[in-house]
Amino acid sequence: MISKTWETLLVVKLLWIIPAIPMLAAGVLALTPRGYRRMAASLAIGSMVLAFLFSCLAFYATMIPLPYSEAWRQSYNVPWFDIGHETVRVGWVLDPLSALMLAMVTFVGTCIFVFSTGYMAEDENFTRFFGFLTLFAGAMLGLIISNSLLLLFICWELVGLASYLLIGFWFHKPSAAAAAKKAFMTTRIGDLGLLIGMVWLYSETGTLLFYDGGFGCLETKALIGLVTPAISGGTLAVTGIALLIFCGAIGKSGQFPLHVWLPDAMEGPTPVSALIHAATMVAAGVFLVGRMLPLMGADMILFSGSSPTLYIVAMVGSFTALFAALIAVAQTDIKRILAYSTVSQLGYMMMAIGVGGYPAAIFHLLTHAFFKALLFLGSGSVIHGCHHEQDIRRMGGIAGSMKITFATYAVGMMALSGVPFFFSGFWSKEAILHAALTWTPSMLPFIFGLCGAFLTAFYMTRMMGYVFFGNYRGDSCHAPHESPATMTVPLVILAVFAVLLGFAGTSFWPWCQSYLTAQRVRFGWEEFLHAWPLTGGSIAMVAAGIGLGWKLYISRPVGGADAPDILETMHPKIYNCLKNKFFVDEFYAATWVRWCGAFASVSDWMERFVWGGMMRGAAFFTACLALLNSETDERVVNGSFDGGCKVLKASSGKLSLFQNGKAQRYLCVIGAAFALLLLALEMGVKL
Amino acid sequence: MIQPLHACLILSSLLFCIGLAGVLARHNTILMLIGVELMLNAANVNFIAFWRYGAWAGQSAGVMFAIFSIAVAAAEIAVGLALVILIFRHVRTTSIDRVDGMKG
Amino acid sequence: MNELFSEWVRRAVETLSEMLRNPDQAPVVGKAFIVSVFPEFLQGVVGAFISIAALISVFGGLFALLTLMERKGLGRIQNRPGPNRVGPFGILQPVADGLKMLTKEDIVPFRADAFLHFIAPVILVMMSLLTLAVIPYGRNMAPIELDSALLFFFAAGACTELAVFLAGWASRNKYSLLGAMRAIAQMISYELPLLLASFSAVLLVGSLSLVSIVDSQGGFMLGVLPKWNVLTPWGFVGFIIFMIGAFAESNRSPFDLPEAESELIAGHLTEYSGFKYALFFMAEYIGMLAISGLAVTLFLGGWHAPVPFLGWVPSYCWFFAKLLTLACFFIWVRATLPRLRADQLMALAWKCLIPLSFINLGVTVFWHYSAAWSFAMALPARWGIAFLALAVPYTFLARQLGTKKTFARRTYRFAE
Amino acid sequence: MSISFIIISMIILLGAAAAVSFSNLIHCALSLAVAMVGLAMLYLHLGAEFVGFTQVLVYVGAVSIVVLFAILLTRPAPFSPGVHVPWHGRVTGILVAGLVAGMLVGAVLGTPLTSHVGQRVITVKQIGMELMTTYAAPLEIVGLLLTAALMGAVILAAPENGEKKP
Repeated sequence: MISKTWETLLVVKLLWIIPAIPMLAAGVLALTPRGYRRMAASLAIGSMVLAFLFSCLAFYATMIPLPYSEAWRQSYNVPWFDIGHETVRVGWVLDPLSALMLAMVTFVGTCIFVFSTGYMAEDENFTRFFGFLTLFAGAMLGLIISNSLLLLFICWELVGLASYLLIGFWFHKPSAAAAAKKAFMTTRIGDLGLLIGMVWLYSETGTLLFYDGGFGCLETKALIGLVTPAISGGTLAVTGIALLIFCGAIGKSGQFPLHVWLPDAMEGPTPVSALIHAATMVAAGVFLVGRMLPLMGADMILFSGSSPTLYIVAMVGSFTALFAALIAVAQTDIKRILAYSTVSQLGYMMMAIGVGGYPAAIFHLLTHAFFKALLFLGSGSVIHGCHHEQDIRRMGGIAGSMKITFATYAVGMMALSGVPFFFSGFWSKEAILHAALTWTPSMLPFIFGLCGAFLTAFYMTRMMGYVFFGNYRGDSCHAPHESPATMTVPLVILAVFAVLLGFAGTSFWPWCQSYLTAQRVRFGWEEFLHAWPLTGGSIAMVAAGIGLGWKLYISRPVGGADAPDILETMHPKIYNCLKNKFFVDEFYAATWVRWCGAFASVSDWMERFVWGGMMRGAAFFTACLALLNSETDERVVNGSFDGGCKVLKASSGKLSLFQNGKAQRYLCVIGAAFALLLLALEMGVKL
Repeated sequence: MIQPLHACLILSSLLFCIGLAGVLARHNTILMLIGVELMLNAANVNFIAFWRYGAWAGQSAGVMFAIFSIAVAAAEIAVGLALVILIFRHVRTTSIDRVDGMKG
Repeated sequence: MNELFSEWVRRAVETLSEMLRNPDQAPVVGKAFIVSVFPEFLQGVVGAFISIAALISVFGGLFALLTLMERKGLGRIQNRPGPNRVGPFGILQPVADGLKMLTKEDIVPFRADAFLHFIAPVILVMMSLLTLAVIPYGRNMAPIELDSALLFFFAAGACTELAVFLAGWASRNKYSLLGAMRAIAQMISYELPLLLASFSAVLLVGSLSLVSIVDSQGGFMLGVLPKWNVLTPWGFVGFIIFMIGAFAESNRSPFDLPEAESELIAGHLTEYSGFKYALFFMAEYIGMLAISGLAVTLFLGGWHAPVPFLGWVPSYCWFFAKLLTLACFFIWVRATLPRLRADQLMALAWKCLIPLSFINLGVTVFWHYSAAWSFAMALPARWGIAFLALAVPYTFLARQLGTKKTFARRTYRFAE
Repeated sequence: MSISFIIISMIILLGAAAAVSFSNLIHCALSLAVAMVGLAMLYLHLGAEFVGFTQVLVYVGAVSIVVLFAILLTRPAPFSPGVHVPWHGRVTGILVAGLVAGMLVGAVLGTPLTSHVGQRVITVKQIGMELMTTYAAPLEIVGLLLTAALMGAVILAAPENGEKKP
């Protein structure tokens, strides 16, 4: 037993290697000339595979002490630098959460990297692309393992930077550049909250380390310390900090109201979308909330069992889940549908954390990562096959010509929709809904979640109908074609996992959930049978969604590329509202942006008229005085003064010659001044 | 009889002023750079002179400063001449009088 | 008076017998005797003059010998007799050459800068001779024992560049100027590998003094193998780099681009004739001898004997034997290798020699620190590691030198 | 003050004066080299052997060559109108320099300083030890500076893309 603990410790000490490998690769790739495409690709993929192997090792190391040992969470801290008497320390932590995330990110990342070699094959900035990708992956891995909010924040910002670079990768497209900027700015709003929360947390607890042998900010001592003044002094520091940190998660995970950047981020290359939406960036927000869960739920003590923070988290999450699913129903861009679907699914995860189903949330994060990566890569394959066409109205009927893509895409779609029993999405969604049902404060999350499940099934079926069934409605000269093996093989791998992964967290054998909470896994049908009414209900919802979609879009093929959507013919107003994403962007444009503009114009007006007016008034006053003065001069002081003025003018003209732009003249003056200074000094000394 | 330290200092003062005169009176940028080099070397003479004749025994700071100063001067002349060449390409002259874009 | 004279004779005889008894130190003893004749305040100056006179006469003789050797050697290699008319086997040829040079008309081109035209060869010869001053020619036989002798050598060598420029510029001839520019670019480029290669020797000894560098190479390993620097991995590589640099530095074939007759007539020598030309000629040969002398000092053990049982041969004999061997090597290379192209020249210096000499410096450091290794296979291990550290980069550097660069076909236009 | 010091000073001052007063730029650069050699001799005279040789190596071997190259590269086109140099600018410059010289010399002479007599030597070994211990940081910085200057000079002086070679 001792030796095994020692093994774990060594793994923890060397955990930094995992993010360091892709980071190093990114550094090398940054210096690689454009021509070395093969080397760049193999370096990037090699670094990811290596990181994956190390992650597996770390994963294995966390399995050893489970489930009966104390050593299930290991952290290792090193001093970084000193400020005054404070030593800032950073470190890394290895626990089931980070181990699972590491394995997931590196595995999905590898698949996406391989896919990219096919998808980006014709891009001239191939090496740069892989440089950014590896930077992104490295930053994300660093974020996962960090045991300090400071280190996490640094990696968080690095992830943001890399996403900015990647979304704007085709920066010559104005829309891509704008989307990159939008993503960066929007997430920055959330990050500001995170930063303030971090500073506040530091001032309250004096540490930013999560786990530090009992002294970390997520451990009992610090939490009690945080809560105690709140009881006596009535401050709500802990709630404030938690909500501020949640702000960061809202921005990063695209929760309402900061979700606007996520669909726009589809301007980046498709592998980037897959990476952002499946494995790295958006998962970071959920991961942050999951990591900070002890802090998030700390105010439970104050409010007799129900935490307002978690309440807000649950509400924001469930609302986002429904809201984004509604929007997704009326979109026509294949990647945007998936983007809204991601927003919706992230809402599910947030909701799950809020309602106390933290293991369910992380399990859903995992399964979602796989099938969403699969869907994005599949859509990438479709887009590639349809010659960079993204509008689903211009696709259709390509099931025959792209068989592998179709099959894998269907698996992804069913996993996302939650088709029962054989697909991973079903089990994770079930767990979330179960958690929501048992939550006492409110039934809203459960209802929203159920509606979301229906809508998800519906819009995914709609998308399948548009893309794969009916007739091909695109440019008839270019028939769609199947993608190369570098793109289809990752699809197949991901599809396999999208199916298999579900069985790691079924309600009759909840291995993943037990693993995350470090308990012994129990096998038994009781839970499953006990939840049967709920399961039946959600299966019914899914069936209804798929059935409706089938009826509207598949049984009766879509007419033509420009024919209105069936929903549009039925309810044009609602459809329009959904199509325009509930006018959130417009709302922001009308409010925030307008207000900022208005404030700017007000400032401008103030500048022009108020301050300027004052200045002009003063000038006028001075001019009047001057006129008076000159009149007096004219009358009182005669030509003698004029003569003096003339002399002054002439001499000033002479003086202005000094400012003639000639360096030598300046130097002359400096030299003379120096000589005079010396003279003065000598005189002074002698006196 | 004049002290050797004084002699060195006077020599360096004169050298400095010859350099200064070159910088002030000549209108060719390269010549101005030559003048600057002379001024820098005058400073070096002071370093060495104080090391040799100063009252602080056993310290090598003067020599060290001179060595670093030589290195810095080399960097300075390289960059300076590169600038001169660049300016020459733009205005086709090396006369400082033509380079008066900073006129007030 | 008589007593003084007899005293002098007695000491002269003593000195002579001392010189005969110990031929190794004969020049030192002789010099000390001559200096002692003069009054105290003149002794320093006289000593300097003796050294200068010895250097000029020895190297003047060597210069003459070398010109003959070069012409004869080139002739033999090219399968022709070489000069064979003046004197037996043509050995008086240098005398005839000298007479010819001295009696030729000294032409100064119209509008040339006459003063600079005159001063350039003088500076060149002066600086070449100056570099000779610090080389230890034998035991206790360095004309000046400087603490920073190597720096002096290179400082004086650097001045020759200025002289070459002067020669090119003062002639008012575009070929002269072009040749001079080429020569300077080449000399500056190759000064770096030259310096870096010699620094590896400096690094190990920890001194810039050539005397101590030679002293450190005395003795024998395993009783037979001399402890010369060239017999270590870094020394071997350093020696090769140094020799390549030396060829370029003295503008000798295959680096004789500045004087490429087919392109530039004779480079900066175009407008020189008569005695000035002879001076240039002399400076070139003396420079060659000086840099060979430095190579001998740094890498070939200076005046140390190669085998223990020949230790009785006077030290300066060994030095000059090695020097002449290197000089013959120069001649041999000249007869063998074709001239490089200008871009190849620069590529060789900057892309191959300089990186390699940096690596060589690193290997020298390794050699220094691994000297403390005491396990059984220490020596083979040191050799192996050093060999790998040098051979692997060398293969890469050499491979990327072999340019696949293709040039557009040259078209020659003739006057029509 | 010895005779050798006077001779060396004369070389330095005359060289420097020539360097800034010749009309032919090449002659100026060569005079600069002479002045630098004089300075090196002064350093040798003062016992700073290493600095003296470094001075020759850097200034005569490198700086003056670079200056000469720059002069050749920036020669005005033939038949270009010469720049008219106003005489008063020249006179002002010399006057100011003279003024500064007078003040400096006055200041030096007016300051009581005692000269340390007796030999002072600094060996190369000492310099090396100092460079690696006390002055390690400046050494690194100078290395960085030289690298930066080298690259900067190359980038500045390299002809821009598409530009015709001057």
